[in-house]
Amino acid sequence: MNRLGRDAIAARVARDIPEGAYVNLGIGLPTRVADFLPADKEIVLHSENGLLGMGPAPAPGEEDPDLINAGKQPVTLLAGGCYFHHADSFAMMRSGRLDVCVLGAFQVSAHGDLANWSTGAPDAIPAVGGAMDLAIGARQVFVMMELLTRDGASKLVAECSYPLTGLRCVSRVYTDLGVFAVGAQGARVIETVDGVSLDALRRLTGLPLDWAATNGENAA
Amino acid sequence: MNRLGRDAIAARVARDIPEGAYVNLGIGLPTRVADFLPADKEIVLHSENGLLGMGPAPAPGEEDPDLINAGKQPVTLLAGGCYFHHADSFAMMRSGRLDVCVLGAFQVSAHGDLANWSTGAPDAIPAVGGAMDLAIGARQVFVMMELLTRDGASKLVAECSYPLTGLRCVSRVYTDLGVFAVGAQGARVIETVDGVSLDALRRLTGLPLDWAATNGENAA
Amino acid sequence: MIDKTLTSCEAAVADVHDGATVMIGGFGTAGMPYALIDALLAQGARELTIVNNNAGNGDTGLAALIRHRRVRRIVCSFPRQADSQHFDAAYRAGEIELELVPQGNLAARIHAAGNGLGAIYTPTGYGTRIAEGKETREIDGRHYVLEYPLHADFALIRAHRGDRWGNLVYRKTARNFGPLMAMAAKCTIAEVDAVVPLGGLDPEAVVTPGIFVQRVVATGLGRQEAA
Amino acid sequence: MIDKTLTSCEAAVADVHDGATVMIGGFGTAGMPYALIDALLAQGARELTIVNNNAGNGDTGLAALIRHRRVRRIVCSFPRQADSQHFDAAYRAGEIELELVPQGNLAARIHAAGNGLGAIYTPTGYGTRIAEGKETREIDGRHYVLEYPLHADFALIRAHRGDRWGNLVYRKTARNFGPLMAMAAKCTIAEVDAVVPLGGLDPEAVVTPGIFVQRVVATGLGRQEAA
Repeated sequence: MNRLGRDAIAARVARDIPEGAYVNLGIGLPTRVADFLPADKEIVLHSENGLLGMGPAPAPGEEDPDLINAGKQPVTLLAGGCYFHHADSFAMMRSGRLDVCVLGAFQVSAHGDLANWSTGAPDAIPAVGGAMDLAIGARQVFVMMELLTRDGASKLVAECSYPLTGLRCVSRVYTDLGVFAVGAQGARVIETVDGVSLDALRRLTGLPLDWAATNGENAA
Repeated sequence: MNRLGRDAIAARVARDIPEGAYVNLGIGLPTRVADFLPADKEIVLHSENGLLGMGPAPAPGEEDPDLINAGKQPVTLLAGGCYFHHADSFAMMRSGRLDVCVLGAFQVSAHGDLANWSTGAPDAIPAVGGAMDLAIGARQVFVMMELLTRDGASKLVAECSYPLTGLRCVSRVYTDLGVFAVGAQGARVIETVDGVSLDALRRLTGLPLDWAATNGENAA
Repeated sequence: MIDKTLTSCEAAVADVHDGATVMIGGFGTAGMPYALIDALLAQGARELTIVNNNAGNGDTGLAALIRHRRVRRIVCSFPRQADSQHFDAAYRAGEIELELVPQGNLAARIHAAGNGLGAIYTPTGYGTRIAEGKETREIDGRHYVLEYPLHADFALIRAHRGDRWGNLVYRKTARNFGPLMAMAAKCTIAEVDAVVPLGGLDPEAVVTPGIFVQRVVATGLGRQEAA
Repeated sequence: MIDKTLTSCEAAVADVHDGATVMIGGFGTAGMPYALIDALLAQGARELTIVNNNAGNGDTGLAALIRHRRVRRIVCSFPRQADSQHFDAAYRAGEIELELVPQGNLAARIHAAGNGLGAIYTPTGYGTRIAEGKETREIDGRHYVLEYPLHADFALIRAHRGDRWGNLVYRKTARNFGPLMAMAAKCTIAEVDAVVPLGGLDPEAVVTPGIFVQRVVATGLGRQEAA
């Protein structure tokens, strides 16, 4: 079966982010989406540790320990960007100003519940960071993940078994095998990777999937 | 009977404000206290419309309509002063950072209730401004008023009959006839104006006044 | 390219609908967005709910909106002033509804909306008429009143400088409610003395990040600076 | 004359008592007040409750406090990191108590303390384990969790420049929690790269007004700027 690599998933997510959008890219995999945003469009990246207008990584030797992203990696600031404190930063999410955030996930349910902060393992040290705030704050939450675990279990599920990050907050799921809309109407397929059939996705996820009415619905 | 004029009351209030204090002077009469603060001490004046380090009125012709106090009069900014928005300004009060605020009053009760925003007249247009926030926010609320109304009624009372601004918030009352401590132990006399006896104050107020244990208690 | 600048106040306020809730910046006249208010007056929207600290001064700005009967309801802390004659007349005639809010609660409720909070427990007003009928709670020995956020459809504010991304800086005490209202309104429209090129504002000194601002209009009405 | 500057970090933290609640600024290492934390370590206060976004990185700063068993309880959003080995060990040994708070709620609760609020209804965490046992309420069709303010006895923060009145400006993303913690602590101690003369900070660009700061120490530890 064809599968998209992580960069290809990131590129696919990037295609759905329109010019002028305010976007937060979660730590880890979603950070890669930045590499695929079109250079000729202005898209404003937000980082919850207090900056808007985040630019790419600095040239080697140009790193500034006071200028980092939420993943604590050195970044730069674009012209038009600015700094602010943590309360203002989270106010941007909570008051609905972020158009899109892109998060990784352990599981996403067909109705849009997100589980991405804990696998519930009893000996694990819990850590939540800004995930719960992003999940309920952004106007649209895009999840980016491989559809299956290493053991072949679907991470797109009827109901999450892992501890929840947010309820009914995800609108799109971008995976290595296809793109899904999730929400009140359940999970639907927006597109599949070449050679992957709707039936194959039904079988892999165990969900009663159908095509989304239009590819554009729920898009940013 | 001797009475202090308004400037003399203002000067008396000013004497109780120590160096380094953060102070808000309410609109109207309390504004005059600024004229009597010692020039050789640094006292930081706060104005709730967004400045700390407020300086005196500008020279004629130097007024800036963007630099005003809460009474909407032109003011100046001292070196070390700064500007901020209304939420931060009221956060300074609410989080207990203002050492003293000085307010006018219609009535103050012996246990420190304040009535200074409405006489309750049915046809009056109500206006409260920042008085309620100042009353409950400053560490010490000083009231500055004439002790008697034009009709000879005491404005220092057992219980306020006018609508309250704040409950048990006033600590000192500076008047034309004497200075009073108010609070949990009731009203006590800290000092009287020359020639005014404790008995005279008891008669004028109708309150069972005694001398405060020490002149210094409850001072800033 | 993101470009939030507009060349006319008329265009900036064209979609304010009848019945809209409109926050208007300013404390007294400092920070009052006169050009935007004039445009709103000309535009004609009616039955507005206005949120401002005051209820208009003199004959211009918010006072003119009230005088022309565009305001159904006003939320403010200090309506009664020496020159608030148009509000006074409308209020006494029963033509305008007043919600009186202590100034710090006004700021806190606007800020709560901007912070996406559902409600806040505030100490101000406890035990007074302002709190009558409201839920109260004792927390750690202190009494608080439950107050709800103030949201708006539009905020009209005045700033000093802006750029095409909507970043704003203010001037002296004209800042007052502007940054809070920008956070609380669905559509924030800023009247500025001048638009500067992107990158022309110090990123450490931007007061309102552009994400909170939808439209910027340079009116060239700067006061001292324009002299 | 008001002079909040001190010449040594030792003097600045001398009165931190055993059992104190201490907010420590910084997000990762940006804005971490290393010199103040070193002084606190040397001072020896124990049984501390620490509020920080993380639970220490590497072997220095907050991590060193934990390693030396000075921290009884930590309130943070993201303790688990690649280099949080000292927290991990203490946590697994049952020697440190953890209150996990989503980052936005952490900021909002600190901010609520600074704003003198009694409690806030926040949307974050509704329906998750974080909200278990907490009061919730539906307001205008949205669900909220009741959260209480986070106060502190001391805040140790790092800023870029300060003056003798305590006014502060920060540097880039080292700002993060500093301005909020300064508002929420009874005694705020700021470590700065340099103290400037009064009037040396632009009054329009001061981020933390001096009223929120009790002590300022110039450590000369500025990063890029010191180079």
